[in-house]
Amino acid sequence: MGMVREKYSGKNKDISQMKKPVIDAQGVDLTFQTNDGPVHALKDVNLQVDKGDFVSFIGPSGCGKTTFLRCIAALETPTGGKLTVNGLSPDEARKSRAYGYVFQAAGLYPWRTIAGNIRLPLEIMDFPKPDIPERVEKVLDLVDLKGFGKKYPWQLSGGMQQRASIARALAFDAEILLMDEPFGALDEIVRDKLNEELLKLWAATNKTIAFVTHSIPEAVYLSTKIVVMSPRPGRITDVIESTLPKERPLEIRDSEEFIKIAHRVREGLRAGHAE
Amino acid sequence: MGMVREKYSGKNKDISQMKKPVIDAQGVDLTFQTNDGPVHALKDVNLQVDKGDFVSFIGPSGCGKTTFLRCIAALETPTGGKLTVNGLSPDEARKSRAYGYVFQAAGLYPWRTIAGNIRLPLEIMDFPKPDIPERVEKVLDLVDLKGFGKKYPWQLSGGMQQRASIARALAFDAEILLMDEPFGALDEIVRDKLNEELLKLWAATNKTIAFVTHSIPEAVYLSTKIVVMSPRPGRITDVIESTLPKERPLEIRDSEEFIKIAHRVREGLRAGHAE
Amino acid sequence: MNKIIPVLTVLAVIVAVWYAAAIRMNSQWTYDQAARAGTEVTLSTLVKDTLAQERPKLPAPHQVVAELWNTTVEKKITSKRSLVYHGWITLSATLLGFGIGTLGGIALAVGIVHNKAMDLGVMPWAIASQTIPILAIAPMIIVVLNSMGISGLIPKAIIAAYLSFFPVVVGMVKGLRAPDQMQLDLMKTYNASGAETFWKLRLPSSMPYLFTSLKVGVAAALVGTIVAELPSGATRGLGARLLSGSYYGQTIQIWSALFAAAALAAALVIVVGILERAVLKKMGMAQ
Amino acid sequence: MNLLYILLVLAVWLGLWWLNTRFALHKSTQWIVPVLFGITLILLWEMVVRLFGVSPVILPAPSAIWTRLVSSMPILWQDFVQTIFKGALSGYVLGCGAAFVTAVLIDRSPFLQRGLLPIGNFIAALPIVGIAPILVMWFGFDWQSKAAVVVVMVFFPVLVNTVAGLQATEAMQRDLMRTYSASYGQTLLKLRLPAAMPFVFNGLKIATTLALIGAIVAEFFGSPIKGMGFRISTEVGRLNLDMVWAEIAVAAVTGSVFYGLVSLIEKGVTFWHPSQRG
Amino acid sequence: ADEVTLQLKWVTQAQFAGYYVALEKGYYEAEDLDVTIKAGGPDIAPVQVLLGGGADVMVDWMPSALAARENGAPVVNIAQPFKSSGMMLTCLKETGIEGPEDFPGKTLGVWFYGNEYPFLSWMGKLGIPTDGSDGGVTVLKQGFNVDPLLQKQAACISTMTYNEYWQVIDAGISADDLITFKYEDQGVATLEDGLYVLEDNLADEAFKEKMVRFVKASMEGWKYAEENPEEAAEIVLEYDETGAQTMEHQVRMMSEVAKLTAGSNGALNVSDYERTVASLLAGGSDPVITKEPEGAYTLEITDAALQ
Ligand SMILES: Nc1ncnc2c1ncn2[C@@H]1O[C@H](COP(=O)(O)OP(=O)(O)OP(=O)(O)O)[C@@H](O)[C@H]1O
Ligand SMILES: Nc1ncnc2c1ncn2[C@@H]1O[C@H](COP(=O)(O)OP(=O)(O)OP(=O)(O)O)[C@@H](O)[C@H]1O
Ligand SMILES: Cc1ncc(C[n+]2csc(CCO)c2C)c(N)n1
Ligand SMILES: [Mg+2]
Ligand SMILES: [Mg+2]
Repeated sequence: MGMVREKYSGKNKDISQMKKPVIDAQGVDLTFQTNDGPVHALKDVNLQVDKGDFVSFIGPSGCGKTTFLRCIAALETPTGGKLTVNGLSPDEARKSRAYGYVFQAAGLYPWRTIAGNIRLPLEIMDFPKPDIPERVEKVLDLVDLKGFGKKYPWQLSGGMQQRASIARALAFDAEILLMDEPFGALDEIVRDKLNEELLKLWAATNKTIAFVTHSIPEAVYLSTKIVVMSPRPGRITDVIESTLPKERPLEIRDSEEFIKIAHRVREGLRAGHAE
Repeated sequence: MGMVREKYSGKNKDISQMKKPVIDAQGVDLTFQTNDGPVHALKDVNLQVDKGDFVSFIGPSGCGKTTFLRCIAALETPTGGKLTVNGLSPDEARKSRAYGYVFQAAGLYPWRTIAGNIRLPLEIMDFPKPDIPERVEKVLDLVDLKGFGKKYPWQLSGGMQQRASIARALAFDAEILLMDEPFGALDEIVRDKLNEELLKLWAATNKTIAFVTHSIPEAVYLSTKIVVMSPRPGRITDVIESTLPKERPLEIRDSEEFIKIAHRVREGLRAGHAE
Repeated sequence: MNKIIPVLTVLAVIVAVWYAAAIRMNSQWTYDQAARAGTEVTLSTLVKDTLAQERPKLPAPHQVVAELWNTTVEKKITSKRSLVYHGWITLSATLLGFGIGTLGGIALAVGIVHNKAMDLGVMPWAIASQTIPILAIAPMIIVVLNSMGISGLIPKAIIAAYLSFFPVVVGMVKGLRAPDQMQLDLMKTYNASGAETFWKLRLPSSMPYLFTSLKVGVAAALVGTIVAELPSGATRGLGARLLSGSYYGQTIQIWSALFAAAALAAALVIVVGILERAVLKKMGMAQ
Repeated sequence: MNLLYILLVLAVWLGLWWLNTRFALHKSTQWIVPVLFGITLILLWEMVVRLFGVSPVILPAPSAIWTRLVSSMPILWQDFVQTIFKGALSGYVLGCGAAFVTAVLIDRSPFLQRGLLPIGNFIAALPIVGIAPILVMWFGFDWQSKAAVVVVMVFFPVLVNTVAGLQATEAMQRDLMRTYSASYGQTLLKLRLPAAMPFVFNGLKIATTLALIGAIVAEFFGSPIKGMGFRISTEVGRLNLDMVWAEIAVAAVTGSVFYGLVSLIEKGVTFWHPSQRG
Repeated sequence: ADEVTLQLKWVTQAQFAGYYVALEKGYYEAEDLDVTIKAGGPDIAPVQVLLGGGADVMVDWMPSALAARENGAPVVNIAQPFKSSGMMLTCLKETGIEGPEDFPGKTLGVWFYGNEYPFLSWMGKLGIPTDGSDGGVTVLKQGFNVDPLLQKQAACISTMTYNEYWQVIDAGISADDLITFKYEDQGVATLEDGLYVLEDNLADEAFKEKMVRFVKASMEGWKYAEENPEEAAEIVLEYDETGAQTMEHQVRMMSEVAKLTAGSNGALNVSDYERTVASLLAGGSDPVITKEPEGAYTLEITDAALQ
């Protein structure tokens, strides 16, 4: 897979850049102009994410998590500050197809089967035809949807749809994965399983992952870096570097270290709410 | 408020019924006829819920939680078994306006403001005009939406919409509250806060509450009775009577008792998944 | 299938009302004739006469049915007295015009969706174009085309196209804009080109809208053809039948041509509906 | 020479088009685009007529039409009153009103809906050019028969849309009403009618252009000696094509204004609908 | 063979039998002409077709042709197969109309679309206003058929002796119940179906020569039709593409039309022309034409054709 990635999003593999942060935000500002006045969605956001980091964003509703992810993916343009991805502008990075994006809602195309949906990015990025079925099978298996490839989205439950959308983002091996509350509609058991899978995938491929969640344990369990945000205006109030080892069995959640980090996140969150 | 309730849903306040279960399901069965064969959504469901119980339903996606709640509210008719509410058929109970239902999605009417949405049931149930604004203010305050009454649903974030829909169900003081994943779109802090508020309300009014959730801690924290369900066919696999006291500070979640119950629920859930 | 009984019931009511109305509306004539002849009208002669007039104000249902039967089943379909023959003439122009209108409408919609200037500039004028009374400009179009040596099928088809392109534009613009922000953003993260976004996202999402407007469009095309057949020398086609029926005051002939036209329209709409179901099913959108 | 003219016309067109794409870029100048688009069309028309010497009996130049329009105001106004106010508007109000009421009435009966709608669709497919002479025979020559034609034309589009709209509520929205044990009337008033409004207005918008066309076309089949349709058909016969086009221009402007007005009301009533939120 | 396209004023019917007979019987072919006959209709202005180049020659009524000429459409009469006018006003006796003096206050049905000129000039001559003012008549734009009379929406309607009048009779109203006013009898007759071409074309000798042959063959057709009404009607029926005409109707129309063509050999009678012009010029406050037309007819073609 790594080989294929080099081939299809090769541009940004220069070794000299390896030490530079993959995502570098300096004083990023974003104000939406709406009909009842401007909304300050992001204010002076500074953040460096290194290659291979797993960074989680957590914060109350409306604090700008989604907006920041969208800025990274060049779906939104900051109104101030400087944001680079692999040293390039987000838009250039987008053009080099560096991103896999999992949206807050599943957003599958209803006229395509599950397999057809997963095939979509592969078709657009001109993956060699013979490779495609194999890739589709592989990611379907990864998210536990083997055998559902021929079904249409509306024939699956909400949770299954969300997993399909994750599979779609994984299929083409993007260098950077942007995931906006991917596990929101899933129950705890499935969630735990997918958390483990995601960690495994991350460890194996050295992808950089930006991950939005509402769950404190999830954030702590998955991340190397936890960003706590606060609303009105949307800003970063705390950045916590995780001290947990890279190898993380589910039981780690009962460890003292884990509980300590979770506590710090919770305090940060509470502070944001108290304002 | 109690007085008003008596007035508007008075029928089912007979003292002789107090000892009978409020919700009594005996061998309830429900099969959906779909174009690719029947779906057995509920199979032989037996459950008694007493007045003042707080019962949580937990289980994997598609196990019939929503379907069972809908049966209680007479939105779905069981194809077998016997289901009574306050000794009446669900439909009679519905006609006596015994239910407040919070749907899985907010389902606010987009042409009404938030206050207008909350006013809706009050208008329909012919509450005296002068009382209405006060009631609306009260529940808006309860869900922390003071000052948003004049906004339209689409001007609020998803979480705020869900809170508005909770306020709508609380506004008219129904005897039985049916809540289908009401806190799904909320972050942990807000969730904690609303959990506390809900418990307070419950303690103060002696309402009977049926509550669907995907979160084990939430279920354990809130309930007097936890129903674990399992899919294909949808059925009850475990009913756990909580031994926690009625008074529950948030810290109770670190107690041994709490962790024990949570463990039993998790095991039950896992068993359902393993099949 | 559960529609049959309700439809038949409503139909029965309509026919009953129709008969009653026929007796009422045609009675004036019967009384006048009797007065001229100096005879009395009894109830039975009234009913008998009003339902069998040659130039009734409102022909009775059985008269229309008889005429329809007479001009479809009883006549050779190549005969110019056969409604099937005239229906075919109208149908061919309708189909050609509908084809032109649909293609033009889709092309315009694609332009409107992809080009801001077209979006702002074209729509108000497309609406204005539909407020022009077509019957007024149809003869001019025919004369102008005639002077360019074009006559027969094409002028009719152009007028049919003029009426059918509008619903297609409106529906198609709506449809091509149906994808929500997230679906579009997804394409952006893939850095998909405009063409790829069109083929893989916009076009499929527009299908339900397209078919809805095609149903309106095909009926409009038929009206356009008939309008074009009125002034274009009243030669062949259902429109010409309508005209000559009117010209000679043959109400029964008018009504039978009217019903033939409506039946043709209904058939066309049904065909589009079948097509719709087939396409949507193939695309997995029929739920 | 002809080739030169064609090139000239094309050049003007492309030039103005280019200008328009510029204006389209900025919000403040966007309103210019449709105006300039219209001016372009008229300019090209004028050029074609003048350069190629098209006979005024076939197609008059816009400038000639304008002159005629200005000099014939009293006649145009008289025709306008006859056709638009008396014929189209009364028919529109009557037809739309009747359709709306019918829709609400048959809404309670699925039986009637299943029976009426297919037949309604069939009747709606009757070509008006065939119906108009019949209605003129029935209702006389004055505006009443024109209003009748308009009623027939607008009735079914509004009916079908309203019926569809009344059924357009989401299952959850209806379930909510059931949990309140709301009466039929309450559900209708508080849920189904508001939810139906976007559909109703869809029908009402379609009906605006139909009403106008219907009233004008009906005048072709018999009328008093005033009215837009009468004037158009008579003046074609007299080869006063400038007068014909002046009437057509009035019709088009009126139709567009009518349409715009209904759209404006729609914006106010269905402000909450995603399509109106921008 | 030389191609000629003829644009009729109305739909295919015995009113145009001469041309169809000439075509069917090969009279055109014999003159080395390849003739196409285009039927007209309620909304086709033959002048427009002529100007647009869609036809070489048209059948039109002189009032509308002269009005067109004043409007900048230079058409010229080259032949006049119809000698007399077949137009009349047909009234129900029961309305109390006995003479033109009874018209005021009544509703009259009139054909517009260029056919209204004779009526307007007649009313002008009678001094009866038609604009709805006091002491005038109420004018209705009459549609295709005779319904307004049958439905009693009008006291009188316009009819042709060869067509609509018989429809009234066929509808069951006896001739005794009707009173008719022929334009011919009222002294306001205007010339009806004549052949017209564009003035510019007449400058071309070849065209003129073609028209000579065309008029010659057409008149042969007319004369044959006059003598053989049954066969002429049959031929017309064959050319009617709508399939709506009936034999009975067309035979009667043919025999009535024959009365109108009877006095004509095709050549325009100049005194008839002058009478028409005078009547049109005299149309009261709103005359149909405002000045004496010049060059509106030529006798050259018929002169050559009739040797
Ligand atoms: N397109 C937009 N136009 C105007 N305001 C917007 C837009 N998108 C987002 N906002 C506003 O920007 C703020 C941040 O929104 P954002 O979606 O980033 O929040 P979030 O942190 O993702 O919240 P949630 O947890 O609910 O998903 C909010 O106040 C929101 O209302
Ligand atoms: N109207 C319906 N027609 C057919 N099948 C249905 C219908 N409603 C629900 N089902 C099926 O019944 C089963 C139970 O559905 P239900 O919605 O009760 O699940 P749930 O436990 O609420 O799941 P979730 O956690 O995803 O909300 C599912 O298999 C579902 O597909
Ligand atoms: C709209 C309309 N216009 C004219 C006529 C009458 N008409 C029929 S034939 C004929 C003579 C033409 O050569 C005339 C004047 C009509 N019936 N309907
Ligand atoms: Mg978000
Ligand atoms: Mg559910």
